[in-house]
Amino acid sequence: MFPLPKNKVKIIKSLCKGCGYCIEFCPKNVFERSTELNEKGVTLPEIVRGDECISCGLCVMLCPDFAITMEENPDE
Amino acid sequence: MFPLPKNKVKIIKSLCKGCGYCIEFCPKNVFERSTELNEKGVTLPEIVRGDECISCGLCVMLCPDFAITMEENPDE
Amino acid sequence: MTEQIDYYLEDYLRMDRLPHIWCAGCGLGIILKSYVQALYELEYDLDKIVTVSGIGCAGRASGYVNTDAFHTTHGRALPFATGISTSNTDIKPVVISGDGDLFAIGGNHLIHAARRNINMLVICSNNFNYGMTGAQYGPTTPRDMRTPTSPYGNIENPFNLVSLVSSAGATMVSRWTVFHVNQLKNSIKKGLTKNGFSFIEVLSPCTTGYGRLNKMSPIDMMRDLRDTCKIRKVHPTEATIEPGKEVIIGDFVDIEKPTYADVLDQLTRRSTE
Amino acid sequence: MTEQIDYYLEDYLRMDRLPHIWCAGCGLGIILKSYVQALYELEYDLDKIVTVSGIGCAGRASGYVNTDAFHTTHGRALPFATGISTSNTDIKPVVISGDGDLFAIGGNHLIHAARRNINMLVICSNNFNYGMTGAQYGPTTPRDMRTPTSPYGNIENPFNLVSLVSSAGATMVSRWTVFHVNQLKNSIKKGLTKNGFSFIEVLSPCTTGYGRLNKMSPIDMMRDLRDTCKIRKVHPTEATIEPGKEVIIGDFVDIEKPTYADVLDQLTRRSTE
Amino acid sequence: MKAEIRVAGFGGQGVITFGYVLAQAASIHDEKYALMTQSYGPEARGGACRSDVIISDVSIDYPKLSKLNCFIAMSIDAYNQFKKMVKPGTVVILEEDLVHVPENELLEDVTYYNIPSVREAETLGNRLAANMVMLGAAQAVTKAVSEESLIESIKQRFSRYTELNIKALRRGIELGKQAMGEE
Amino acid sequence: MKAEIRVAGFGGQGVITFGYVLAQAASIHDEKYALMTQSYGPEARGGACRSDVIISDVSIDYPKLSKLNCFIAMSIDAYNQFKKMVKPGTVVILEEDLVHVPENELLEDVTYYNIPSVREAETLGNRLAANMVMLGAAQAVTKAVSEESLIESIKQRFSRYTELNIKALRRGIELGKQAMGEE
Amino acid sequence: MSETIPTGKHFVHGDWACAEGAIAAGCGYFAAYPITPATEISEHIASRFPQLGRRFVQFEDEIGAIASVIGASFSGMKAMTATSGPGISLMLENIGLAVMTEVPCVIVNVMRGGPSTGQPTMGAQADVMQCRWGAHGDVEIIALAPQSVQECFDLTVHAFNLSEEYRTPVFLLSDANIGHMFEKLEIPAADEIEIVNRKKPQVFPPDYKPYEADESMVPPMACFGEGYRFYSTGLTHNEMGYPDMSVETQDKLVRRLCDKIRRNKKKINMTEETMTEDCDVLVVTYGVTARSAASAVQMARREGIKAGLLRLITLWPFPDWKIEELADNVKGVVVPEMNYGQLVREVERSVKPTPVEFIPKLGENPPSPDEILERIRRLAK
Amino acid sequence: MSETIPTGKHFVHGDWACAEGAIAAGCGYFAAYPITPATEISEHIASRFPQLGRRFVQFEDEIGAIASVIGASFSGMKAMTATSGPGISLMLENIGLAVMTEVPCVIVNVMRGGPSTGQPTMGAQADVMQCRWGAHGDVEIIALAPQSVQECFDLTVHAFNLSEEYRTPVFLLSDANIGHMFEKLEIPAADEIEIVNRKKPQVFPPDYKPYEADESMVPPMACFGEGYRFYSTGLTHNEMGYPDMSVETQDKLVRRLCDKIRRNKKKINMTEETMTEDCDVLVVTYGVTARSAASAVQMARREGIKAGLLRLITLWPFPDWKIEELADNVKGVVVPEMNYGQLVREVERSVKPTPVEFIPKLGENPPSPDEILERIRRLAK
Ligand SMILES: Cc1ncc(C[n+]2csc(CCOP(=O)(O)OP(=O)(O)O)c2C)c(N)n1
Ligand SMILES: Cc1ncc(C[n+]2csc(CCOP(=O)(O)OP(=O)(O)O)c2C)c(N)n1
Ligand code: SF4
Ligand code: SF4
Ligand code: SF4
Ligand code: SF4
Ligand code: SF4
Ligand code: SF4
Ligand SMILES: [Mg+2]
Ligand SMILES: [Mg+2]
Repeated sequence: MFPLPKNKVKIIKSLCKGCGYCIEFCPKNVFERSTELNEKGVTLPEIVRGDECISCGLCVMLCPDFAITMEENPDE
Repeated sequence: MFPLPKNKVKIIKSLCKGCGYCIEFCPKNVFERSTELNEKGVTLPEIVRGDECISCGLCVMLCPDFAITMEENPDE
Repeated sequence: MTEQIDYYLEDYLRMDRLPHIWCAGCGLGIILKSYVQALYELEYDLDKIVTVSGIGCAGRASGYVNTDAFHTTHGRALPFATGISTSNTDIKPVVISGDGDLFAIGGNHLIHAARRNINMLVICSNNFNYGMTGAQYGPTTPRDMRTPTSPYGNIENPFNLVSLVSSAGATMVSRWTVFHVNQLKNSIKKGLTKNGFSFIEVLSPCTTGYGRLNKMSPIDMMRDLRDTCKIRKVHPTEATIEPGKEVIIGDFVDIEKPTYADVLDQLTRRSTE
Repeated sequence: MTEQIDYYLEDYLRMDRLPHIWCAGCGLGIILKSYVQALYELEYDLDKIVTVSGIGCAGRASGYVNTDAFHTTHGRALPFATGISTSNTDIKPVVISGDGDLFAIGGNHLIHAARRNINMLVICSNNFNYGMTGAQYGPTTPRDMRTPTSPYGNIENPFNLVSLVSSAGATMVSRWTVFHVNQLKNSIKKGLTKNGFSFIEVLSPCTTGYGRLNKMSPIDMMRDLRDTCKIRKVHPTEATIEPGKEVIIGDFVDIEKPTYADVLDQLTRRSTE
Repeated sequence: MKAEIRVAGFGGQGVITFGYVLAQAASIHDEKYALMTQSYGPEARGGACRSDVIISDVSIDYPKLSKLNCFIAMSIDAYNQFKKMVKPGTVVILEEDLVHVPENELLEDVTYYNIPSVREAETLGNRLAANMVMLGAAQAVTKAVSEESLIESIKQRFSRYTELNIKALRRGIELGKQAMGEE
Repeated sequence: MKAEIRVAGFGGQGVITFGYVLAQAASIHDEKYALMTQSYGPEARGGACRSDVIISDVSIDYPKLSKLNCFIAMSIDAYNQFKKMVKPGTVVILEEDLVHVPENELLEDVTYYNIPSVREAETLGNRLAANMVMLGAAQAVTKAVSEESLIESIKQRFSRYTELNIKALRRGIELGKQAMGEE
Repeated sequence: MSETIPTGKHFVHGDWACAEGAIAAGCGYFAAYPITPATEISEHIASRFPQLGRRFVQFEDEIGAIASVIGASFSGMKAMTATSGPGISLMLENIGLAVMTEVPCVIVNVMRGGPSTGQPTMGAQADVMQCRWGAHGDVEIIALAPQSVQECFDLTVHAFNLSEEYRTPVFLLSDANIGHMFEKLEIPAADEIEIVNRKKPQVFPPDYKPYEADESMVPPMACFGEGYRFYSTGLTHNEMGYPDMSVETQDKLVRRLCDKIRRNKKKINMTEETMTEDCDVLVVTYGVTARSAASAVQMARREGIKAGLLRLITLWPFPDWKIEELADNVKGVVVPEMNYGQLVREVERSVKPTPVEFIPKLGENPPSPDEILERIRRLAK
Repeated sequence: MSETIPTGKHFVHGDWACAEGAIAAGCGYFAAYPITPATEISEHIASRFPQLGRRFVQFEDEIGAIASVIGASFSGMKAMTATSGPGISLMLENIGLAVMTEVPCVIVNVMRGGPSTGQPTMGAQADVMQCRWGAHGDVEIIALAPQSVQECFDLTVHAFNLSEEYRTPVFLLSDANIGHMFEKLEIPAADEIEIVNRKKPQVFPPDYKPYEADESMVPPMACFGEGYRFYSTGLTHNEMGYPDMSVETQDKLVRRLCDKIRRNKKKINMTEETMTEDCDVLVVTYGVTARSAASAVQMARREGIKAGLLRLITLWPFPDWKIEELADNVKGVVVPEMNYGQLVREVERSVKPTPVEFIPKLGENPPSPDEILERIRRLAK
């Protein structure tokens, strides 16, 4: 069952539309706006404080574009 | 304004459909079912205790067929 | 008709169309009577009323009143009346129609007209069935009633009309019966003079349809209305109608809100500022 | 799309149709996500769900779910779902549609489906406007809002959806927002497992339509949902939404009643006795 | 052979049942061609009510009356409304107590019979069976259908009061024959 | 003279305004015949967005493009989506920073111009004026409409930022001329 | 009466026969809203369905009724609704959806006098163009017109069969005259009633494309709950059922939807010819009017006039090729209808130079045999 | 912009022009429900009406919108609604009522691709039969088809005039191509715009019979609130407006309602002919397709083919007599339409033996001039 413990968030760039919800609402401020554009001209978020992620899953749930997922944390 | 005081009820026979509301609900029991038929084959009510009428107007209001009206009482 | 008919409301009725088409004992005659009596007592300017109906036995009411009148399509009386009410604010549209017309096919228009607070009076004859088409069950028919389309008993839950219309935003909501004819008439008078969306549910016997199926005579049905209906003040959501239980009648809502015509006028002022 | 998409809900979504058509930040993606997440967490048999929608931006939701799905006509999702629900009682129809679809053109079907207690879950995306046609005002738009068809401000009173649906007889009525995404998901789970007519209103930002007209960014709109919505238990009639005031969210109704399918089955027994 | 029969009266007199029993008898039990139509509609509420039956040895195309053979009037309203359809050669059967046609208004070349069906039905125990008395008379007069078939048809139509209705039918046949001077 | 011009990009780039200002200039101020169409629809939400303008000395019957004279691409998506409409003789104007067409994919017998409209607009104060820079370039390249009329059209269309837009237009015309080697 | 199929003779009205036809055809879901003169269908269904464990839902309006019928059909039921003109006017949008998403269903229109509320209790044939053209967009439809109580039964069964075969809504165009008329109905034994069922997919769910058709032009139909997890939309869609706004997809889709009926029109169409081999005057007719026309043709023959009768059982697709053929050698064609000129336009279109005489008849009754005979005489001269 | 009639040149789309046409015609009430591609009409009306003190109501659906339009018109307003195919499908019942009760109103259909939801943003001409036949019962209708932004204005004004003159609903059949296309619009000075108003009763209220017509067949129209206290019903009615179910009344009423249009068809109908005097091939066309056809005919002439153009401005009543006349001397007739065969059937009906070539075009675009030219060439041989 979800949320899986201790996972790592990942952005699916081609799906992102740049709303910024992940950047704004992550309780740990894991994301920031980057300067990278995807093919739709969207300025993508990037994961800058991945280590602080508590795997709460909020970003996954709030991303309206199915553009955030979690990977099993390779560290564990 | 209606109800006019001290008036006399009258049945418009051609409009009566014989529902019997006047007979049933007059507080003074003024009406009774007669044996007279109108052209629709309806057994008409008749006014049998007209003197006891208190001109409350209920029969006029309750008659669904506009078949009861009041005339000015010639006695007054 | 050879008999000379001399009736005190003859200016208010289309006398040439009497007798009306309704069955013996049908409550619709009493509703119509209460309506014209209200107009008569208010000395209402008949040129400023349009009586609007949908289709059904109740819908025939508009054809007997000596006002401008429009017998429209099934379920749509309210949008017709909205067009009238917003086009000519001197006119008070009075909708007289049936429970099926207003709440089966026409339910949406009703809640939206209430929401917008269109200035009109809606008199809903609730005879608990579709009289005109032969007494089938509808959205007001109590559970378990047998009708031609519910020969083993009605399985649907009826609406509480009073609650639904209140929820939608009506400014006046009342329920009366044709037995409570003077209260009904007074309620209509209030609705006629109120500036806003007013709704009066009138419990009314369908004598040949519903009555015959229930093996009740017209008089039984009237007695029933007399004996089971009680005037009380309750929250609209509590004013449900259930077989075997007391039925609550009376006034449920009476509030003031700007009407749609009022706000349309404000809009014009605002837009030209 | 060259990037290899590897998504944990890929069995629940039509991945070949992503990205979806909704605008950046549109709440509909979150509603869809909550729905499929609920299915996922319940391990719900996807073969026993039909996702039904009307027309509108919200109506597009049915096209992304990997269940049987039917994108119908504007306003009519509920009668389609009623046909499904009564024909095959193994199926749970889930209606996802917009406030306009369900309460403007479709209002009547909604109150009747609630009245009959048809077993289905209705998720209403309330974005306070008709998104698909370009953000015109509708029956949920707050007073005074400027939209393309109310350029001087909306003059109509909005419905309180929660109250209306409750009045009509729904057995579960809740309101959440896309910001309250976990509660929303849980509410959907409850609706999915409930036997009866369940209704969830979801306040959801229309970012390009309503948002742009209000000069609010997607993030502003989400913050607004976070800051103005409070979870409380009140009578449905009190759960009005008014600009500048706190918006009450949460569960409003949760009762048990026999569903339409139940009583249809009883009817068959009764008729053959 | 083709018979066109109209029965008319007011609601509650069993006019439709009359038509149904007659037409069913001809169709199902006499194996003839038969059809029945009736008037519907809000305008008929409480007012006139009628049923038309066509019986024929060959299949019936045009389903409306074209040449009325027999007209049964159970109310004066009904008689007045439909008398314009009565043509020379038509037989008219009137409910004796409910329909009085003044001598000078009788139509030419039309045979009239008066049947006191309500009285007879009351004698038999229930005035509601008057329609079956009239049906019996119509059978006697038109011979459009056999007595046995009518009885079968009554049995099929009624789950209660079957006997009463059959008695009424038989009485009507007698009265019809008497009226025609056959007995 | 007949000119068919398509401008395409993504939502928010002012592509429709480009088309509108151009066509209005031709129609109302140059007194030519002109029409403008645009793509609509949910499918276009956030995605590609385009506007087609036809300008002619004689009245325009068929309202769709039949022979594209000039294609202005403001995004790579737009370029890829519509490059099939580019035929020998068509002039293509690309937003220099947003659309890169690899040398080997350049279409034959087609003239390409690259205009850094976003950068130029930013220099002028607001990147939203990039569309006017592109419009200026298109004017220079096609001469389908006069500069004066474009300025009139801008004045009519905008109640704010009029000056900025006119500046951007003028800058675009310069850039267009430069690109063509006229200046 | 609790048997599924009450084989035997019954003396009943057309509406009753239609309801029994639906039952015999295997209709499992019926939804309607009461309306004269179709209500009797609902009433009979209401008394029969519960016993058979089938679903009858009386809806809040006709829009809901047809929508639910489509939903039920997509859920695997054979489904029907019954109404009259005003109800059809309201159903048209969803009938268009049924055409677009290819959902079989039967729509009974017991026609009454129009326009508008008109003459609720009286018969008419004035909705025959409506059923063909009423929905927006390019829609082909199948419509059958019974002329008797027996045909109300037979053609209702047939309507279901056509509807299943072509995955399309099929109209039964009855009228108040037929619907309210009592006649003998003989219901055959169950095994004598031919039943056609929709073609099911023969592939595994992942390979199923809901709108991919073979040369029959009719795609196999999966239903909800069967595990195919398909998507269906009223938007222009590709073979996967997904929205696709391209010109090509629209062109291909609309052509297929129309052509699956048009190209099969000879197979679908049913007519009945009487004495057409040698006729000088052809009467083209349908529904209750055909009964008058049959009499008239007989009468004409007795007078020595070579009249012939073409009765259309299928009104749509219209048998233009047949009329063209038959009209080739006649002096004229007579078209009596209970309306002010509807199907006669199709006849005119089909016959090209042959003169066509139209007999309009408004208000309750079909034209009488005499009225038709008179025109036959005139044209025979 | 706050003047009532903004005389002068505007570069606008067809929907805008249509809205201004309504304003210029004196439309006082407009009600609609948003739908692509007609919403822009509402939007423009919404911004203009409040300033002019006129009434715009955005309804809960199209059924309500048209109902309120009829109510408003009966209250003395000129009234209009605008929608697209799905909305028309829902309005048909009440359009039938407007015909039956003779209430003037204008209904704009900005056509889009169907059937069903189809292609919401793309143009089509597939509702042209619907507007004629969609409502149940015998209904005659008037319909106009603009080919340009200018005509969206002009024909909207004209639609109001026809509607007032004949007391009947009038359709403006635009499409997404025209409605969303920007072109120059020249709005004339107010006094150059011809305005027709409904004929009012000339008698005192007690003598007024609301449905008594003179030889014009159009009864004078009293409105609510004017003291006439009349009654109007969708039931079959006599001259007093009272329900009357007799065959005679139905016959008389339906004939008059239809004949007031049919007998005036030559007066109502507007067509435009180009080079038809000597043509060998006739192209019959309307709406946006007429623009392609005009090009094609020019191109054909340049090739030496004698092609001619008949553009229908009025689609209904259909100019069958004119086509019959023109087709008499041609080798063939070409009918291009953005549908799968609609008005071409009327052409076929009209031309009798002359061959007719149909060019169906589905999905967004009108047929190109080349496609039409090719058929002209073929027929010219
Ligand atoms: C569109 C449409 N559907 C159905 C009908 C048939 N119809 C006429 S009246 C009616 C119901 C009437 O019920 P109600 O409104 O309660 O009036 P009542 O006759 O009981 O007074 C129906 C279903 C119709 N006229 N139009
Ligand atoms: C019969 C009909 N009328 C109008 C429309 C146009 N239409 C499409 S979606 C829509 C409103 C959508 O609003 P809502 O349901 O709130 O969905 P949203 O787009 O806001 O998610 C309208 C009016 C239509 N498709 N069909
Ligand atoms: S899972 Fe929670 S903490 Fe981790 S990135 Fe997402 S929102 Fe932030
Ligand atoms: S929430 Fe999703 S769509 Fe929005 S910016 Fe983050 S990744 Fe992109
Ligand atoms: S109440 Fe009226 S209709 Fe009823 S019996 Fe009395 S007079 Fe007759
Ligand atoms: S007025 Fe009152 S007391 Fe007199 S008869 Fe009528 S009901 Fe009786
Ligand atoms: S059927 Fe019922 S509602 Fe209709 S007139 Fe008769 S009693 Fe009244
Ligand atoms: S228009 Fe509004 S509701 Fe529609 S997709 Fe965009 S943001 Fe969402
Ligand atoms: Mg009722
Ligand atoms: Mg919305």
